[in-house]
Amino acid sequence: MWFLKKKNIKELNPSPPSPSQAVAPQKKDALKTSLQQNIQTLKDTLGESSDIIIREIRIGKEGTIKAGIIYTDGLTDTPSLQNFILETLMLDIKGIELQKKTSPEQNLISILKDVALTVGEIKEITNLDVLFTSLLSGDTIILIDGYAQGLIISNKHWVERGVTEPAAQTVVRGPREGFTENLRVNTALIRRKLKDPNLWMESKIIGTRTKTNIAIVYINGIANDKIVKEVRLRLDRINIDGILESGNIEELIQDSPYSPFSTVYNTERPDVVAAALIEGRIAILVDGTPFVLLVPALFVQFFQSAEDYYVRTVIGSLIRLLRFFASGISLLAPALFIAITTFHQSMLPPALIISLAAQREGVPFPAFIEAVIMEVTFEILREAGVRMPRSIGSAMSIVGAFVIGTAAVEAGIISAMMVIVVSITAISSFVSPSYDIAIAVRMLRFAFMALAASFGLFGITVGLIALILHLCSLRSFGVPYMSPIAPFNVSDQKDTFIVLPIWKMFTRPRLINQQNRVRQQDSASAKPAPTKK
Amino acid sequence: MKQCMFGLLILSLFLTGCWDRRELNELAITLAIGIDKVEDEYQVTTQVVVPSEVSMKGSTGSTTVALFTASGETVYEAIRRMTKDSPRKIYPGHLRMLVIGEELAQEGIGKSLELLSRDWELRPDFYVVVAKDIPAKEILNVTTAIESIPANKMFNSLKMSEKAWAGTHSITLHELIADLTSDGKEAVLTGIQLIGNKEIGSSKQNVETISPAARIKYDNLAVFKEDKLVSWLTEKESRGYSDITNSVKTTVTPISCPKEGKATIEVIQSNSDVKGNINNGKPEVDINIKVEGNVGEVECKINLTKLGTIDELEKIYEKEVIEIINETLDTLQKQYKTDIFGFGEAIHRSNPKEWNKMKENWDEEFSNLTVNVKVDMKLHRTGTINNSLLEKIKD
Amino acid sequence: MMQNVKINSYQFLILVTLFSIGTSILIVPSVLATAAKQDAWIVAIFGTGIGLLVIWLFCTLAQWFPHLTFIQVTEKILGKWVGKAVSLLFVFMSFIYASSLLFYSGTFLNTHLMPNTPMVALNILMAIIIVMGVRLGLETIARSAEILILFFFVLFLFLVLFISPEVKFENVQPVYEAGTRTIVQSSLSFIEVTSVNAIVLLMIFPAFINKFKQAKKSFLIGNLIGGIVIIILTFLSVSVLGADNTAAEFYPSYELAKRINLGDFIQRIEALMAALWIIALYFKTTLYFYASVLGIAQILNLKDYRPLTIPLGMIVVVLSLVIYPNVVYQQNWNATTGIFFSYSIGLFLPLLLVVVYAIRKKQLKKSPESSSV
Amino acid sequence: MLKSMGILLIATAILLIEVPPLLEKKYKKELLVFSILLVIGVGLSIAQGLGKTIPNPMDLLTYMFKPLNDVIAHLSK
Repeated sequence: MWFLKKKNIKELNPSPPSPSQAVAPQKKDALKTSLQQNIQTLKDTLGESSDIIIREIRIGKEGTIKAGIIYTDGLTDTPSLQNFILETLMLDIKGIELQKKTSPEQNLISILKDVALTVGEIKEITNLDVLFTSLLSGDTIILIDGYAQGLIISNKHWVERGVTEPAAQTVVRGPREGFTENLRVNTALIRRKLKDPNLWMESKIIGTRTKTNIAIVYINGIANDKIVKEVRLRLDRINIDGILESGNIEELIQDSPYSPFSTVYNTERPDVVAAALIEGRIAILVDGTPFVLLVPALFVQFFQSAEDYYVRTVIGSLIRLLRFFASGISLLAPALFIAITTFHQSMLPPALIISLAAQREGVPFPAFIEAVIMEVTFEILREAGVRMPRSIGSAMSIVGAFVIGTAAVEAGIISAMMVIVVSITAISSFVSPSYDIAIAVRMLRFAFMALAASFGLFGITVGLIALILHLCSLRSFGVPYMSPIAPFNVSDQKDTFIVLPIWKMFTRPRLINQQNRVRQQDSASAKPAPTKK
Repeated sequence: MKQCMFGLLILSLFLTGCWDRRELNELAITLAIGIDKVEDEYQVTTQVVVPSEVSMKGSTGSTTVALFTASGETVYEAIRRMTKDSPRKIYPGHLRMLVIGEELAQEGIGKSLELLSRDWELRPDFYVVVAKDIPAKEILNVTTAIESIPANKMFNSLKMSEKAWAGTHSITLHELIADLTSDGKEAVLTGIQLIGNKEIGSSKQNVETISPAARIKYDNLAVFKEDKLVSWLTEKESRGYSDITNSVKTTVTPISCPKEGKATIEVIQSNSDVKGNINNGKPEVDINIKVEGNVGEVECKINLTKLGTIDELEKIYEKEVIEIINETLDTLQKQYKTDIFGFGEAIHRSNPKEWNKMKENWDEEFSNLTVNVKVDMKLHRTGTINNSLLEKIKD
Repeated sequence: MMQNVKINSYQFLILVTLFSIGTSILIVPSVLATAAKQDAWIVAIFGTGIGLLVIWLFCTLAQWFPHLTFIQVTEKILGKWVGKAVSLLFVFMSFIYASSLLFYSGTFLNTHLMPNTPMVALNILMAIIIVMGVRLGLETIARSAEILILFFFVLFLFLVLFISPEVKFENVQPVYEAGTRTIVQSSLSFIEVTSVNAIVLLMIFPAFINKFKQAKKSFLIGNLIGGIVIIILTFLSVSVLGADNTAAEFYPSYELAKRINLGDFIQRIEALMAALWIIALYFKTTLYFYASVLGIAQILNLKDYRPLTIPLGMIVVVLSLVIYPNVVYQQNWNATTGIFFSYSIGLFLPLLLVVVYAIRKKQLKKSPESSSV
Repeated sequence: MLKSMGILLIATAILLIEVPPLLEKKYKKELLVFSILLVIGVGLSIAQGLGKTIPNPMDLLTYMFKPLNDVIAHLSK
């Protein structure tokens, strides 16, 4: 079956880099010296796209030199275009003697670049391919007749969301800023937190059509070189037409794509990224999304919230334990309920079994079906709540669940206890700070319910063993997913189930980071000084 | 990897809804079982809860339990035969009480207990009692007040009574089996009686009056030899039994005052230690009882504020309890010749070699056994007042 | 593929512990109490001591060939053909015991939790996760053991804590009534289950463990911890249930869990406690199965053992249904043939290897490549 | 009959999962051993499913160790 699939793909795509063919047949083509020719090429390639503005002007003392200014309307900062480019070219340098071919050294392009244009980032280009990429990402292009070079002036500006509080990972205490859709803003947010010259950012462009900017961010000297190399390698291996969100990248680079568990962490919070970078992790920023990827991601990481480190250590630890507990409930509660009420009735206290039996009188479905009905109903409600406009979404889901639950109980279709169990499960699944783990748990819950319905607690135990085997077999960029629980590591327990005070965390996680492990030299000095008696 | 997960899911889907799955509303939750011997067959009676009647909602006013009876050559057969009558399968996992009819007890209870210790579903932590003068079936056929489920009533009142009254003794199935199988200890069981009109007793009418027409009540201990009921102890002897076997939790004991009248001692802690040893080739048992208590009630003229009075009361208590114990020992050693105290075990523990010699004719040895009893009483408090108000009334 | 797998000595310790506990936790208290009555726990202590000697023998054998599995060692010492034949017997043993353990788990569940479920269904389910574990490799098994042993010990601690109020010291008295002879005799089966059968661990020790010195210590300590668990459990069974009752029960430790009643609140948790037995059985079965699969692959010089897992899994399930026609046969077999079988492979074979090695030492050293591969 | 069909179905699934990677890697010997074992496994499963008696290896062992067993039993008496 497998090889059949592979063959099919090969037949569909006889040569791997095919998607690019249609776009730029003249790829790698250099610019011509004739402006007219260049503009014609541009028009041919871009079609009659209405947002591409091609302005032809004449510059120089007598207006002898033809020049073309090309930009994408809406992506380019029009005021700066007018003030610093058009004005400069058409007015300020009017008096200066500009000649087409005075001498080969006196390159007009260099003059413009070095002397005239009062804008920050200017690059020379000779390549059409680069031209298109820059143009379509919002740069202004200046072409001069007679030169096979052009100038890229970086004055991108478009309407975008400002830095706001992240929606997915909120905290009570902690910074309120979140990443935005703009890669530059995002790198700036990280740079503002880590003013370290060793914070390196490598850029890549991925996606033959989207040309999405991607940055690999890590702290040189802390991040494991092997993992950095691995990340680079995996990103380079990507050959796809479009990257629209970091989720696409995540799927392309993660280790076991079919596992319900994500081996890449994503976050909207700059402080989380900064903390991860200091620990030696590597961040992958993707333009166009506020979600930043972090690798390697470990299982326990999905139970950590930024706030754990900002509140008192006891409270942080308790809350983290609570999260593990809640995930356990969310995974197992309905399964345990099914197993106990349909297989191991002897586990119920005598008073409870009678009251449960009384509730079940007249309920037409077996407990398993009952639970599945309720869980599916809940999942539908939840999904509806997410997709609805925010103002009515949450209200609807709560009211919906309540109405359906109560009505179903009154009608005698569902037993009251089942509604309680499903509600507890639902609430517990919201405790998880990471959406990835919550969704994996929700999915597995049904498998556990099925196991419980056929084999009772034995089924659940077998399921748990299988789940743990699976988790233990996972790796994220070479790091065992379950570390530091398995393989067990004593020193890393400081930030696993409990959170020790920050002055106790004087080493970085061992498996993620092999070099430069010490965070603070002397743990005692970091402690508050003992009071004198 | 994923194939395995996939396979697991497929498999579980195939298997869903099979074999051992039982919904709660398919069970006849049995809280009490009664076993009688009728002619040559076992007659088993089960008291099954009607869940909808117990819950607040949806009760129609009929009784909270239903009784099913079936007979069979073996107990298991009888229980399975019950499905001919009962709409659901008998589920004994929450059994609280096992009532054994007196006739059956006299013939021997061992055979009827065999199933109960073999069955996987039973948890041997329910109480076993013997119905006195009446078939077990009748005991289960009485409605009760406060606790609407009769089995729960029996269970709770035995539990409470054991805690507060030294005369009763709760024995669970595993304790009973341990006693029955042990060489050096014979079994006892608490008796249960039905008082009043049993005709009215089985209807709901019974609990509609303040004073029910029929009620069930615990009685004294039944003494077994091997697995056969031999006789019943009196209340005093039951008390003595509890003292010796270290099963007094709290109780009260009336004692006579130095001069006249009565005082009551509240025992809050009692510890007895039975030690066996061999003295000149003869087995001997030392019983050491340490009691702590309070003065609970004084119905005579004594001056509690004086130091000596407490000592005096302690002495009297010790003397009277030793009397009770000796009386109990006497009855069992001379009259029934059955070692319900576990003296044999005590000797086994201390002198295994000697024990192996006398094991065979232990009953004889037991009846000639020297038992040294020592009671050490410590009174701590006298309640909320010191001297009795009677002092003033008389003046 | 087989060479780059390495587990650390801590993981090995856990595997040894779980292996020693394995089946013993279910049946040993009963077997011991049958013979030694209330002195069963003394037998367990004695057996653990002797068991450590057996483990020490294994370590001695292993240290001469720190990079070879047991199969390769036999081939090296006994020569290619004799070695292969003996290895086949060894593989046969671990395979038979894997299915026998599957039978245990099925019977246990059938007896106490699910009497109406056909044993084949229970065994298939168990076999699925065993095959899954073996396919994922030793590293994954070791790591999951690290996690599951936490569950195991938490449950075990609960069991011990909750049952301790029920302990009656009268039940273990008189101490040492059984006498030395009985104790030595009945410890044979204890040593068999916890230590002698640990010969199958020579399939992973020392070849797949990164530090030999520590691993040797782990082997001994793991066995000791396993022994202590069994000692505690046997003591609790006897002191709570009484010697007669312990002997009469098939699974006294499960009966122990039934007795838990803490303030009428923590009670009726035995079905939850069953996870304890399932975890322990799972790892022991997996290790047996791993040893047999890897053994077959090495005897036939295969490059990868993974393709063999599923077919062998099928065979194990079928065997688990036929090897013991009933529980009485099983008890009988274990008490007679089982002991001889285990001792001849688990004790006499390594002794034989040691002797042969001592004789052929020089010859082997001269040409290390001559007899192997 | 239904059981044998099920077993064959499962065997087919196993073949589909296991064989392609083996072919890809050109593991001929592994494939051979795998096939032999699978045939044995399927055969035994079907025999068991149809209620045929499968020879018990334990009986063989009992037979092998019987002399030893007798000697020991004799000695311990």
